[in-house]
Amino acid sequence: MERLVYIAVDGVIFASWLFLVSLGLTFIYGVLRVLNVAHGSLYALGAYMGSSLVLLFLRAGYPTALSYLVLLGAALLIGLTVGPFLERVFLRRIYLKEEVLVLLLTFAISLMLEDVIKLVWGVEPYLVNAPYLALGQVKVAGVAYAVYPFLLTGIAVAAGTLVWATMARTRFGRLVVSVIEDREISAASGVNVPLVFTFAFTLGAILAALGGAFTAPMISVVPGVAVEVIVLAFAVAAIGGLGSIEGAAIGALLVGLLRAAAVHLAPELDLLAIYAVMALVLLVRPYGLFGRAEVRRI
Amino acid sequence: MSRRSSALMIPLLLAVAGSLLAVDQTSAQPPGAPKELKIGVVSFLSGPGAPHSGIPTRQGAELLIEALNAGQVPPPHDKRGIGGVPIKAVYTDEAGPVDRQVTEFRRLVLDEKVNLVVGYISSANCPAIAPVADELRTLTVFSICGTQRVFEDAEYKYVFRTRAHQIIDALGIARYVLAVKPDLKTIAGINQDYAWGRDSWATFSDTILQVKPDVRVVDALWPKLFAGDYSAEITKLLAAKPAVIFSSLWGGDLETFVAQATPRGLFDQSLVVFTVADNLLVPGPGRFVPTRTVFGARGLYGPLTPDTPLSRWFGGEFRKRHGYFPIHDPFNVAASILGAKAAFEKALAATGRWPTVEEVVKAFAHLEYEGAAGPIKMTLGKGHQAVEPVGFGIVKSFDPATHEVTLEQVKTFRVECVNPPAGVKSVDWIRQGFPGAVCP
Amino acid sequence: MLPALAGLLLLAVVAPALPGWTIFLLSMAFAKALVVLGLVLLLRGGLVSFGHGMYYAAGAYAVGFAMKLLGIREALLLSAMGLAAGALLASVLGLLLARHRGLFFAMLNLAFSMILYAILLKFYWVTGGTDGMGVRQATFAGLLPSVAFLRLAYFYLTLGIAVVAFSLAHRVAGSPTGYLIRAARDNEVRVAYMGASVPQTIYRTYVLSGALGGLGGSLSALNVGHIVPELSYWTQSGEFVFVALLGGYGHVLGPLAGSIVFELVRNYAYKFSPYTWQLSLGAILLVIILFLPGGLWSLFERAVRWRTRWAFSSRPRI
Amino acid sequence: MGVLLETANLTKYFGLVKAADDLTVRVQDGELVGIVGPNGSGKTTFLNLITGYVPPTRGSIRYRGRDITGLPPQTVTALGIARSFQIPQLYTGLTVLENMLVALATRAGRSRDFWRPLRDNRRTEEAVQILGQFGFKDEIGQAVASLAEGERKLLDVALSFALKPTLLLLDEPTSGVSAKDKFEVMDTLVGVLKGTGVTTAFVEHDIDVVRRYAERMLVFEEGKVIADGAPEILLADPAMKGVILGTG
Repeated sequence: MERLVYIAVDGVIFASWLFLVSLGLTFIYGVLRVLNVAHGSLYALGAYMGSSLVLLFLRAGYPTALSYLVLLGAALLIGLTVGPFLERVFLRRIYLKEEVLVLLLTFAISLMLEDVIKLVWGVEPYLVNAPYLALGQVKVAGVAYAVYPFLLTGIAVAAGTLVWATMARTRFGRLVVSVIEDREISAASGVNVPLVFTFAFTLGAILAALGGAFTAPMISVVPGVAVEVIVLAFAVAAIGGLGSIEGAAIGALLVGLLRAAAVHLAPELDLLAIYAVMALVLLVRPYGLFGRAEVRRI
Repeated sequence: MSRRSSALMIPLLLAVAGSLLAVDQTSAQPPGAPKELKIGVVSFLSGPGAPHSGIPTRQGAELLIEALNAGQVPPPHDKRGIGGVPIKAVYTDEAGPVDRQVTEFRRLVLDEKVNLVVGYISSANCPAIAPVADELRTLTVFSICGTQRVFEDAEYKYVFRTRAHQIIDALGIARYVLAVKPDLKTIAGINQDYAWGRDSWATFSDTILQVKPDVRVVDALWPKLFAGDYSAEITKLLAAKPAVIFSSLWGGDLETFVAQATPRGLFDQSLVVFTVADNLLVPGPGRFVPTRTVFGARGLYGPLTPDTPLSRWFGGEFRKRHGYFPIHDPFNVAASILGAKAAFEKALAATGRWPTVEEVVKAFAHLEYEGAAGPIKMTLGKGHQAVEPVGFGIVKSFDPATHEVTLEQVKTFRVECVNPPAGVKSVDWIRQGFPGAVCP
Repeated sequence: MLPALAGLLLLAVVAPALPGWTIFLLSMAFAKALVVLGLVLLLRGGLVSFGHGMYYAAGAYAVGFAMKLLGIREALLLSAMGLAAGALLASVLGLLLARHRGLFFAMLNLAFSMILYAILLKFYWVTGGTDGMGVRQATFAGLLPSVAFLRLAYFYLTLGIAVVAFSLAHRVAGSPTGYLIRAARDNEVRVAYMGASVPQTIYRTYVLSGALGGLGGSLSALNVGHIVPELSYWTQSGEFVFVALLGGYGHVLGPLAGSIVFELVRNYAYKFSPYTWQLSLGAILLVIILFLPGGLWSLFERAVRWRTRWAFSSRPRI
Repeated sequence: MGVLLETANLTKYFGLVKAADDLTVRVQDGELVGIVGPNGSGKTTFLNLITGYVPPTRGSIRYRGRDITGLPPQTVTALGIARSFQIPQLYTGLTVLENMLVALATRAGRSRDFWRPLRDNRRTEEAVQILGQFGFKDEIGQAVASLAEGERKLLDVALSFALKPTLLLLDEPTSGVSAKDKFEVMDTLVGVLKGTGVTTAFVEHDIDVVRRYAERMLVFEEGKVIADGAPEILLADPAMKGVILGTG
C-alpha cells in the first residue's frame, strides 16, 4: 500500500521537474516551429547563474528565505539577455527555412555555449543546496521527504498555468496564436511577427533558465548537465505533441509516474522507462497525445 | 589529519636541493637521447568526467612534469626529466565517442609524434586504445580505467596500468563492512547503470555473500548515468531499511545523491559505503562529506595517503596550487608518469644508452617502483597491471575550509588481501573464495 | 559524379603516401559517410531520423557477434552481415515508421535507438555493456595483413565499399523511387493522386537507408576494433544528422564532403583547442550553416552549375 | 454508351454542415460534364468523395459497376480516375519535366523501380510531347516554383491527363486565370481531350465557359444537385442562373 503512495509522490516530483524543463521547449516549438537544441544550454546557464548568485547572496549575509527570489532573478537575467540575443543574432537569419536547418543552428549554438559556460564558471562543481535544506523535511507514509521538490511542483504548476493563461487570456497570447495559425495573414493584418517571435523565444528561454535555476539547489551543477536534460525535454514534448502545453504536462506525468514505478517495482527498467513510453505513445498517436496532423488544403 | 601541516615546509627544502643538484644533471645526457621526450596526457577536459577526474588528472600531470623538468622531485625520482631528458606534455580531451578517442590516439602518436601516452579514465576507452597502442608500438600507461578486463581478457605488449583495477575498491570495502559490522544481515546497492556500476556491485555483493552467505540482498538500484534526481531511489532505500548500502557513484552524481539523501536521513538509518567518496573533496561551493558514511578513495589516497617523502611533497605542492590535498586521480597519473620514468631509467641503466621502446616495455614489466603515494608493484597481467593496497574509514568530520575529512576506524587491506593472484581472473577468484588471499 | 570518382581514385593512389593518422581518419569519414548517405536519402523525402545511430550500432554489433560467436573474420563477409543487420532492423521498424512525418518520425527513431542502446547495455554479459566488446582484425580473402599494411588494407576496403555504395545510391536517386521520395516531400497528395503509395516509397527508402547505416557501422567496427553501446546513443545520431546537413543533400556526394570536413574540423579543434574544442567546432559549423545553407555541396554546385545546369537545377531547396 | 460512374445517396457531413446531401449522379462514357454552383455548394467535396480523399458519411460510389466507396485516392487513381486541383498540387522542388516524368513512371507502374533511371529517352520523349500539347516548351527545364499561376494550373491538369485516365475530374481549371485567357486555356484543354475521348467532368464558376464547352451541366446548391441537363436549356431559366451566380 505504502508502495503506491511512494510511486505517486516520487512520480509527481519527477514529473514536475520534467514538465519544468520541457515547458519552454514545447512553447518555443509551438510558436516558432523551432526545435531549440540550445534549450539545454539555457537550462545549464540558469543552473549556473542560479547557484552562483545564491552563493554571493548568502555570502553577503542575506537570509536564505529570500534566495528563492534570487533563483527567479537568475532565470529572468539569463532569459532576458541570452534569449533575445540568440533570437535576434542567429535564429532571425534562417526562420521559414527548413525546420531541420534551424535545429542544426541551435545545435551549433549549444556546442559553443557548453564551452562558454566552462570558460565563465570553470569546471568546478557548484553544490548550492541551502535553499533545498532550508525548507526542511516532511514525513509521507513513514518516509522523510525533502519539502523543496514540492516547491518545484508548485513552480511547475504556476509556470504552466501562467503560460497557458498568457496564451488564452492576454492580447500577446492572441497575437501569438494568430501567428501560429498563419504567419502571412497575421503579418498582412499588421501584426509585428518578428517582434512576436522575439518575445516568444525570450519567454521560452526564461522558462528553460527557470528550470535550471530551480533545479540547481538539488543537484551538483557540473559540465554536461545541458546534454542530459535536452533529450528528456524532447521526449516529454514529443509525447505530449510538440507545441502543446497540456500535452507536455500529461507527458511529464506519464513518464514521471512510470519511472517511479520502475524504480520501485523493476529497477532494471529505469533506463528504459522514458523511451518505452515515447515509443508506445508515438506508435499509437503519430503526432503525440495532443498533436494534430496538418491537413493539406486542395 | 595533523601530519599534513608539517608537509607544507618540506617542498621548500626540496626545491632548494633540486636547484643545487640541477647543475650537474643537465650534463648527464645519455648517448642517443632525444632533446625532449613528448608525453601525450589524455583525460576528460569537458563533460561530466572533467571536474572530479579529468581536470585533477591534468593538474597532477602538470605539477609533476614541471617539477621533474626542474629536477625538484624528491628521491628516488630526483633525476631531471626522464633519464635526464626534459618532458614536453601534450594534453588532450578524453571526451567524445570511442572512435574519436582512437583517432586522437593515432594523431598523438603519428602527428604529434609523442614518445608515450599516459592517462585515460573511462573503462570504455582503455580496451579500445590498448590494441592500437600495440599496433603503433607506443608505450601507453593507463592511469585509471576501472575495469579489470583490460589485462584479464587480453595481453598487450606496450600497455601498462599503474593502479589497481576496480576489484580492490568493491572487494576491499566489502571486507571493511564485514569487519566493522560482523553481524551484517541486509545489504542494498545503488550504482549507475553502466559497466563500472555493474562490476562494482557484482564484486561487492559476491564478496559479501561469499564470506557471509546468510546476508540478504534487499535491493539493487540502477539509476541512469548523470540522472540528476534520486528522490525515488532514496525513498525506496528509506523504506527498505537495509543495514548497509553500497554505492560506486562518482563525480556530480555522487554529490547530487549525497545532497538529496542527507536531509532525508538516509545516512542516519543505514551505513552507506562509497568507494569513490574522495570525489567529494574536490573544491567547489557547498562541498560536504556526510558523516557516518564509509569513505573510500580507490586505494590509499586523499586522507588515506601513506606518509612518504614523495606523497608529502606531491600532496603539499598540489595543495599549494589547487587548495586541497589530492584525491586518487592526480596521484594515479603521477604514478603513471613516474612508472614510465622508472622504466626508462632502468632500461637506460641496463644498456647505457637511450633505450628503444621495446627495451623500455621490457623493463616496465614486473617493475616495482616508488609511486607518488607509496610503492607500485606491476604484478598482474604478465607484469602490466599494478596491484595496490586499499583502505577505508568512517567519516567523523569534514572541514570545508581545508577540504579534509577526519576518519575513524581506518582499516587498510594489504595487496595480497584484495588483489587476485597472478593468472587468476578476479571473478573466479571471488567465486572460489579468494584462494591465496592473505588478510589481517 | 565522374569528377568525384576521379578524385577518390586519386585519393586511393596517394593514400600510401599520406600520414598514418589521416588514413584512419579518412577511413572513419568514409564509413560514417555511408550512414549519412542513408540519412540523406530520407532527407530528400523531408524525413529526418534522430536515431540512425541504431543502424550504425546494429551493423557494428553484427560484426562483433559474427566474430565472437560464429568466428567469421572475412572483412567483406562481415561488412555484408552489417548491411544485412541494418536492412533487417529497418525492414521491421520501417513498418511502424512509415506513417510518421516530421519531428515525430525523428523522435520515434530516437526512441528506438535509445531502446537498442539500453538493450546493448543491459545484456552486458554478452555485449560487455558500456565497456563494449573488442573486434579482432579481419582477414582479406583469408589473408591477415601485416601491421604495416593493416590500416591501408582497411582503408581500401572502406573506400572501395564506399565508392560502390555511393555509385549505387546515385543511381537510386535517379530512379523513379528516388524521385518519388522527393515528390512525396513536396506534395504527398499529388503522389497519391498519381496512384503511387507514399508509405511504400518511404518504407523502401527507409530500409535502404538502414542497410547503408548497417554497412557504415560494420566498417566502423572493423576500423576502430572496439564497439560500444554509445554507437546507438542519440548524440551519435545527432552527429550524423549534423554531418548530413553540413554536406548538404542536394547530391548524394554531399555526405562524403560533409563527413570528411567534419572529421577534419573536429580533429583540428581537438588539436588546437583541446580545452575548448566544442567552441571552435560550434563556431565553424555555425558559419557554414549561416553562409552555406545549402551545405558544402552547394559550393561545388555553384562551381559546376553552368556546365551541368539540368542535373542540379532541381535540387530540393533547403 | 454505358454508365461509367454512379453515386447513390452520397452524403457527407462536416460536423453539422451537409457538404454532400444525398447525391445520386450518373456519368456516361465520353461525356463532358460541367459542374456549377455557388461557393461552398459542395462541388469540390463531390470530387473529393469520388476520389476517396474524404470518406462519405453515407451512400456508395460505383465506377464501371465496381463499388469504390472508401477506397483511398491512390487506389481510385490506379483504377483510372484522375483529377486536377483548384489549388495546383505540384512537386515544387522538381522541374516541369521531372513532374511529368514522375507522372509517366507511376502510370507505367514503375513507382517502385529502384534501379532504372527515371529519365530515359522514351519517357522523356513522351513527357516533352504531352507538355507540348499543354503549351509547355522552354519552361520544361525550370523548377515548378518559378511558374506563373496559369501555367501551374495547366501543368496540374497535364499531370492528371498524362495518367491516361478513363474519367478525368478537373477542379476549376480556369480559376486564377485572367478572364481573357480563360477561353484560351479551355480551348487547349478541350482540344487535347477531344481526340482522346476521355470522359471529363469539370468544376467551373464562369457559366459562359460552361455554356461554351459542357455538353451537360450539374448545378449544385447546399450539397444537393438541384438541376441536371444541357447548359443552354438550364441557363435559359433566369432563376437557375441566379442560383448559379449565387445571387438567387
